[in-house]
Amino acid sequence: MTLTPQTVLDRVHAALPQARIELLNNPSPSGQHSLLVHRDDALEVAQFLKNDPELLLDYASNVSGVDYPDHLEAVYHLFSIAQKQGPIVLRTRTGDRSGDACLPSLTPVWKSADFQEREAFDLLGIRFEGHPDLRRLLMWDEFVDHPLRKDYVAPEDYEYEPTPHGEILAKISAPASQA
Amino acid sequence: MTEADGAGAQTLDVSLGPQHPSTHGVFRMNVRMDGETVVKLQPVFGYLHRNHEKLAEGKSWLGSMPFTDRLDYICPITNNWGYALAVEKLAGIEVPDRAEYIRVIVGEMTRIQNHTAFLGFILGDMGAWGSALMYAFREREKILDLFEGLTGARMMANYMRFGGVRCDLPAGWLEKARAYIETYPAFLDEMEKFLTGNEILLSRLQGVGVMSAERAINGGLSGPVLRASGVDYDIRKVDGYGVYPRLKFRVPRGTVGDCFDRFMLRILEIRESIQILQQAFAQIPQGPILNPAVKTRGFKPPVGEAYGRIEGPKGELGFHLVSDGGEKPYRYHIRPPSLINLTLLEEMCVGTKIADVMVILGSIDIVLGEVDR
Amino acid sequence: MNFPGSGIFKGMVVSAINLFGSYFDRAHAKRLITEQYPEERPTLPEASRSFPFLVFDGDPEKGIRCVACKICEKECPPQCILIEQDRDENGKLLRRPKVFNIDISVCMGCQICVESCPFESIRMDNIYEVSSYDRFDSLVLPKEKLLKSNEYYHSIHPTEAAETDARIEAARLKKEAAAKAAAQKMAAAKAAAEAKAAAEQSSQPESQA
Amino acid sequence: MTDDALRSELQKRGIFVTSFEDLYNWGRKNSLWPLQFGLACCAIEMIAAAAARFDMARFGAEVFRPSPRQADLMIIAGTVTKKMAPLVVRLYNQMPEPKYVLAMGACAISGGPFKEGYNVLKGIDRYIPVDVYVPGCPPRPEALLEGLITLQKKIEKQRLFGKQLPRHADPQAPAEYPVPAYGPHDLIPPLNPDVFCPKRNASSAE
Repeated sequence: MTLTPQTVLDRVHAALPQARIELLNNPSPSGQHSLLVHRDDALEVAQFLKNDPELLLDYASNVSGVDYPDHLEAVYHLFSIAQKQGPIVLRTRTGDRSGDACLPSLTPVWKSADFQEREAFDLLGIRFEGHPDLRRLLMWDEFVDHPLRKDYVAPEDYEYEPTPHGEILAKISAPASQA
Repeated sequence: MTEADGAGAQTLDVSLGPQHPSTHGVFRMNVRMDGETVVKLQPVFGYLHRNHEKLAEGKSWLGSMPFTDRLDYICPITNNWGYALAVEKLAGIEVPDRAEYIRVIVGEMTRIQNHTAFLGFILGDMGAWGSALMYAFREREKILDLFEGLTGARMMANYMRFGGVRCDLPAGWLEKARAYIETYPAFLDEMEKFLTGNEILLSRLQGVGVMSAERAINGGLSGPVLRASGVDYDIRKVDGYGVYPRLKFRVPRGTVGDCFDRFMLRILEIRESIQILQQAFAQIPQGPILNPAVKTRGFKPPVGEAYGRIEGPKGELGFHLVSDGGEKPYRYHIRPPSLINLTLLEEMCVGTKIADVMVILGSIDIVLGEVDR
Repeated sequence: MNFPGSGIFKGMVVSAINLFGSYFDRAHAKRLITEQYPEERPTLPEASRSFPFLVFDGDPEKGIRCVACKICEKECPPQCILIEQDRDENGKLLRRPKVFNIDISVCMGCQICVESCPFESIRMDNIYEVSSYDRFDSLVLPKEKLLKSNEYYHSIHPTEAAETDARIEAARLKKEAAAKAAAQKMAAAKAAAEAKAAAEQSSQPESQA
Repeated sequence: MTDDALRSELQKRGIFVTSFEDLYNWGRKNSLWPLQFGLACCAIEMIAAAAARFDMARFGAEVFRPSPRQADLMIIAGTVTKKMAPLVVRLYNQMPEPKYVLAMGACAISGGPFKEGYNVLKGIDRYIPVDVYVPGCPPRPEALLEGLITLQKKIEKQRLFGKQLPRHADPQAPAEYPVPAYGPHDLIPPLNPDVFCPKRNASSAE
């Protein structure tokens, strides 16, 4: 069978009627519509997607975190190597951006999510519950910020800028003009 | 640093890297050894984390193109291709035929030079730092000369554009490339004679770092490493992007999934790439190279998101792009094959000798620019 | 040949062929490819690029093509260009740069400034011998160092320069033709207005240049 | 100091006169052993420069040493990230004097195209003194060789006695540079003021 988000959705609804899952429309010409799963049901749905003989989405290729103004998202791009189909886009949402930024980890289902979930934790601050080894991936352990968030402010260290621009120009030329 | 574990045996913790001659850049592994046998291995990343994804959110869509060159810096052109493909999906851009053929030609040449360099580097990892690398780089230089004639730079090509390529092939380039590709199999034969029969090489590679197909799929391995485990999965065939459906080629596969399979698979892939190149040279049509509907300045794709992927020389290179309709990407995420191929590094290495760790790492063929971005 | 160690032996034969072959391969074709830099310089291909430069026609002060539109400054991905527009003595902005700095310690040679320049002014150079002891003075190229003549441009990228010149010439001809057409139109309009005025016997002509 | 004119005159007649200093510098400049240490893209060009086509061995600089204890020259080939910077400084401290640093490529010099990144050090000269800067992204192997020649010229001119001693012969100069520590937001300190001496360029100094 050809895997489309709709067929996958129907199949999940048939097998797991209590799972909160809905189809999100993607307006771009790519036509990659996604399935939004409630985070409490995500692990169960993921197990089903991987093991169901009709779906066999055995390959979680890409995991990316996205920062939206009021929540964070983890987006999984699933493929089926057995059926050579995909991508099926699965997304889960956090409650908010700070205190409730938790999602279930899908690493127990797809090992390939391991480093990518750690990266999303590191750079976006999504806490993946159930992840076997949730540490920072790229930044050092003492680092406290989540730099890929939209509100992250980089440390100011523009002492010297040969070709200053915009804000930097304002910053460095202000003391010079006063002096 | 020794410590006694619960069983009373002595283990030794060693930090390999980031400055280590065989770790392909600034990769670090914390290895726990029992004698010479690895019992635990933890990769440590981030020593080359250049904030590519954050920077891209502050640049125009086109402005990220030269940065993709610096992801996997051994094969910049395929990175360009992956990004261009993802944006074309996002904005629904058609690519003219000639541009698709040019992309295949430069892409396959990139694959050849990446695998050639791989042959040199893996010998370096085994301690044979010298002849093989010199021969490989001697050959790679010739492809780089062709790239420089076409794109203007030896490595950082910045060649693809949304909806095509930046410039047409200069006069005489195609003939030069064709003539060069004809001489390439002779070099590969020589290299095979030089290496593949070598007993030392065989004993270092065979049966080392075995990975089963099932684990490889679950661990998200891609590219040559996945196929060496016996999985028939090549995105050029599966997705059929570009003009690959028009070209005949086989997808080589390994049987055991050890380092030797990964090594031989690259050699076989080079031979298939040569087949593809010869067909592409014969079929390339005349015509435009760039979709005229795409603007250079002020390019704005529609709102939405897209995931585009290509079969890069190292594996599945994907770009997940989210657009809010503005001049800059809202989110720009790369699926780096090198990073995800390392997911199972620990599984491959545990139980082997410490000296084999380098060989296994070399056989995965990582580039740190892509691992850490 | 399948005695133990035959694979190693074969490999050594290949090494030997390469070693001794390099003494007899005078054509630099296969085995002896060493370039004797700095005595022997590479012949760079036409497309080769390193850092940007500014093209001028004729005189470096008057012939500068750059009009300080700052498009390249905005488009430059690593933000290594700094432009300040020149002013005349009354403080009126002039269409030429007063400051044009390119920081080659930041420049990534991506050529996007060249593509975005609508005035065919910024182009890629192919110099590469620019190492220095100091980062702060010699690696920020000011306008004076960046300005190079169109002849120089022709000498490094002949095909591209010829295309550029043709484009500029075509644009000039088009502009001239447009100006001519506009002048003709204006003259015709004037003549018509005069004729109309004459016909109406009005006291004053309406249109003035 | 021997008279240069006299020396060249003697050289024409087959008599070579040299000072101890010159002999020492001549020996040093022709056997610069680099540290085998690649960071990013430029490392590939560095390997290319050491490989058959460009052959750094012609300058005596092909002996890439994996250990800093045996190296004279540190080619910083690629982006120095903040996570990597302490290790680079530590490697530099471990190298024996006289030692030289060649910053290869835009990223090593100033952070280059990645300079706006939160994890990218804006030039390695914030922590250790750099002798030669080779711009380019990445520099061609020829450019690296040219940088090496520039460094050799510098070594040639260094004096062992008298005023204006080079760093390695100056007893006042520090033998080691402090290694920055990882902080919660940035490296601590973000730069070493003893080493880093920026100048305002003409336009921003106005």
